[in-house]
Amino acid sequence: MTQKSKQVGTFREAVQDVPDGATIAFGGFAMPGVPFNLIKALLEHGAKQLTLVANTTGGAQQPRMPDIGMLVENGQVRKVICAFTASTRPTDVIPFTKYYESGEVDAELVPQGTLAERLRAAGAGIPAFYTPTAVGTELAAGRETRVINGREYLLEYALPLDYAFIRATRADASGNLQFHRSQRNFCPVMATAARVTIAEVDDHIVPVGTIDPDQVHTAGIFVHRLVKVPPAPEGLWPTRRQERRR
Amino acid sequence: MTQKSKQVGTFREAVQDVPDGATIAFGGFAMPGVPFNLIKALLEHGAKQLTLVANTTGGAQQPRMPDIGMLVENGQVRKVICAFTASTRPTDVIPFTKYYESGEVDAELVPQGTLAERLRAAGAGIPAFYTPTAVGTELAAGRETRVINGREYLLEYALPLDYAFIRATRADASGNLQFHRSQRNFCPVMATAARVTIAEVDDHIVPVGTIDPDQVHTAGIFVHRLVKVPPAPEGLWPTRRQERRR
Amino acid sequence: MSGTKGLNRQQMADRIAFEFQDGWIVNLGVGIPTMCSNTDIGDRDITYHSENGVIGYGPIAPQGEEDLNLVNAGGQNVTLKAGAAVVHHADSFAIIRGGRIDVTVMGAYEVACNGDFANWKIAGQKGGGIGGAMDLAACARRVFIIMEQTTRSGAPRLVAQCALPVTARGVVKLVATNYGLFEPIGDGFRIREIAPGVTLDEVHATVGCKLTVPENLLTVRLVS
Amino acid sequence: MSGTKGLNRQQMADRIAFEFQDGWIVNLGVGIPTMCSNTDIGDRDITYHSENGVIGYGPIAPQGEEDLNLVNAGGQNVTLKAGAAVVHHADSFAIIRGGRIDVTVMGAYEVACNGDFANWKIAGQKGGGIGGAMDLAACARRVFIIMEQTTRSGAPRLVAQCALPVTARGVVKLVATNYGLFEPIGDGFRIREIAPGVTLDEVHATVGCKLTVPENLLTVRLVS
Repeated sequence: MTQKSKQVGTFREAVQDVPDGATIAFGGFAMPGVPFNLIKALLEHGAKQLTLVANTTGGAQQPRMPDIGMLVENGQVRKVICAFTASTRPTDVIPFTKYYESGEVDAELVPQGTLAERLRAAGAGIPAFYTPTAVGTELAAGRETRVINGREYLLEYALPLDYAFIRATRADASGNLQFHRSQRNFCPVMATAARVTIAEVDDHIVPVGTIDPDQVHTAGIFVHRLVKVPPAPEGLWPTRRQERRR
Repeated sequence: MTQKSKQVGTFREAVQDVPDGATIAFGGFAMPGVPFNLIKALLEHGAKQLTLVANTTGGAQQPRMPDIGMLVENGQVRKVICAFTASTRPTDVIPFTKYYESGEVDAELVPQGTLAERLRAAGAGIPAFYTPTAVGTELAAGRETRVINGREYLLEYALPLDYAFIRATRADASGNLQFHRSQRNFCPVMATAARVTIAEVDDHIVPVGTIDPDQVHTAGIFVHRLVKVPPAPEGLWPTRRQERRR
Repeated sequence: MSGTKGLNRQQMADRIAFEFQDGWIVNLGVGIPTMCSNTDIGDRDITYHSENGVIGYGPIAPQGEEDLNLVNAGGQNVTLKAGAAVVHHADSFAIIRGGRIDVTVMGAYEVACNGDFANWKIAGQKGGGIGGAMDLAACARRVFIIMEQTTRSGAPRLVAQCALPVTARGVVKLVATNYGLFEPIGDGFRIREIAPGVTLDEVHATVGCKLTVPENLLTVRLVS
Repeated sequence: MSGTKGLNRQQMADRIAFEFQDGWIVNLGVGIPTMCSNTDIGDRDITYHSENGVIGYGPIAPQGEEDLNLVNAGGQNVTLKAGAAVVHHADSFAIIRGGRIDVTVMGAYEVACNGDFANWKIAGQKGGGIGGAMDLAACARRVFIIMEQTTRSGAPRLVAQCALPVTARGVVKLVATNYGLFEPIGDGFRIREIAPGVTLDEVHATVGCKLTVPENLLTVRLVS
């Protein structure tokens, strides 16, 4: 069998086919799992009218690493779908807020578990499901609900993606991935929801057959391109957490 | 922290609180993952009016190992929920068929993927979901469907369990489990759907902290009792596959 | 009985396997379809998926070298290829429903010329054996069928419409029987290739609806 | 400003942590709640769950020993306890919606006496920060809140009904503020314990609805 390696040489090459108007999700919860290098490449690539899916728009911490908010600031974004579109502290103003309030960009605020489940549903061929989350809140206003076994549930739809940009610790050349600790977060479900998944990888890409099949976190059938993250400063890596601006 | 071991000494002790009328799922696809020893203990325990969930009712292969069909033959079962309630070959007659055709036991035939997803939904707090599977078939007759993005889908409900009986290769004392190869099958999703999960384990139960947190297949929070499978002949183990009766 | 004429079981599996394209993810059902993983199709990179969560298996394990915790859809002990991965049942059917399977190969009792097929319930029987067939049939990108040309009593399995309860509607793209290779084309079947030792008259006599025959009918290809 | 009187942040976290029972699975939200994992509650076996998929974390990592790929809900680098396990986000929220979380501890802007609470959207703001709060609030077995007794301008946060958009309805069981420990009881709040250095008059003046005071009002317990 000729199994071709999915490794590509540069982040630029990895993102070069992203068209205007694409829907792209970004792994990550706080620093772990965020594809900093792919975000940077997408900033340089310049694709426009994008719909971006991620936990947050970013920008709440210093020093600031590449985040979704920078793509907004760069004029590349039509809409974001996130669990945070504003800070919960009146004293924090995140960079995204200005663009959202001025109407330059649209946003859809989704509870984090619903976001994860909508991505999982897209990857699992489930077009819609019911959830107890957000029932009785402003987010459920005017939307379809249903009482099942005496409890009220909200109807939610799958969220399919064109691309998933994720970060992993280890990959073999066929795209099987392993994540270290909470680096995993959204990455595996985003990979299942996307037509094209691009993973930036901490360690050197290992030969096919090196990873125990029982210990694969994301199967290679979901992964299309791999890029090794070079050492700093060329490559971007998670840093120690700084206290938030107050 | 005092973390109590979840290991119990005998299969008899592990199943002793199963009440009449319980809903119990059994892991396994062909031989791997089937909790032969827990099934045997349940046969001896004698609980009645049970609802059993499994991929098949069993009995299609020789030599016959403990299976759901034996619980039916033993008069303990009210209903089975399976992806196979009859053989697909006219020349095979499985033991279950006689009891089903005579009306002594009820059955619900569920496509395998829908069965897995209904269990996953129960474990994930999703009361119902839509699936393309079985649309246009006899199984969808008279049931609720919905067109989403131009395609017709069938509404399916979660399948919660009282007990899950599963088999794993390795466990730590807090119940973290690892499965070897296709032993995994239904076991992890059944564990999430059950109030009480009992795992029979191939290897000796290892101390808490022995299994890498990144490589846990089923988290200990889903597992309540562990029993080490003794060597044969006292313990029952998968055997080499025999050809089916023709 | 038609099963004695034309292609044998492994040849039917081989002919279907030759259709697999480089990079495909292929699900093989119980029975003859599982024999496709034994077929040599050259250097094409095929990932065999089994509904119990095995991604990337290979041929049946040699006797004495079986891993008793590793089986294919038919419960046979198989081997893994380099790059394999194992997932649980819900994730495995997520792969299926999610549209990742390029082709599913299954057995059937009947295939209708509109692409319907039946393979889970025998006439007059209470209950049935669906397994993963309905999920696969509804969601795989292509459905290929391998079955005998006729029933044991000689009745056609390629029919105008299914008499048995269907597994899915309008999904079958290709059928291999011991008599040849057929495509459902709406108002009938088109025969693409005919098995060695089978005559066109014999094919006509065993198809239960209109049969379209191309001008240059090929013999079934049996090498990759 | 009320934040300077009574309990400090770690004391509020401690008091809530003392409520955790042996064997509980506990989710801690951003801010003061994450400080509960630092509290010594003796030999009770508590599993701390974080919505990013970490099951069984412990105290904040000592400086210089951080694993940069391991964070709690607040993005702080934490340590793992023996027996920990990591899952992905969909599985993590499956645990939450599936009813496995014995208690979720969160911050809030307001708690109403009917158990409603608000913690995701500031008045007049476009958008908000929900995170996992709505999933947790709707699905955990118990919701405990830690917050300051009043807003910075001195307005009550324990109120007759929420003015801000709610996170979930009727779910709050217990509230720790710097002034004490409160329970929503439908027509008002019941104060269970009062903070050292705070008078009952000060409590009455800072609760925005009916306050029920037990005959023998205890001082906030600050040891396990």
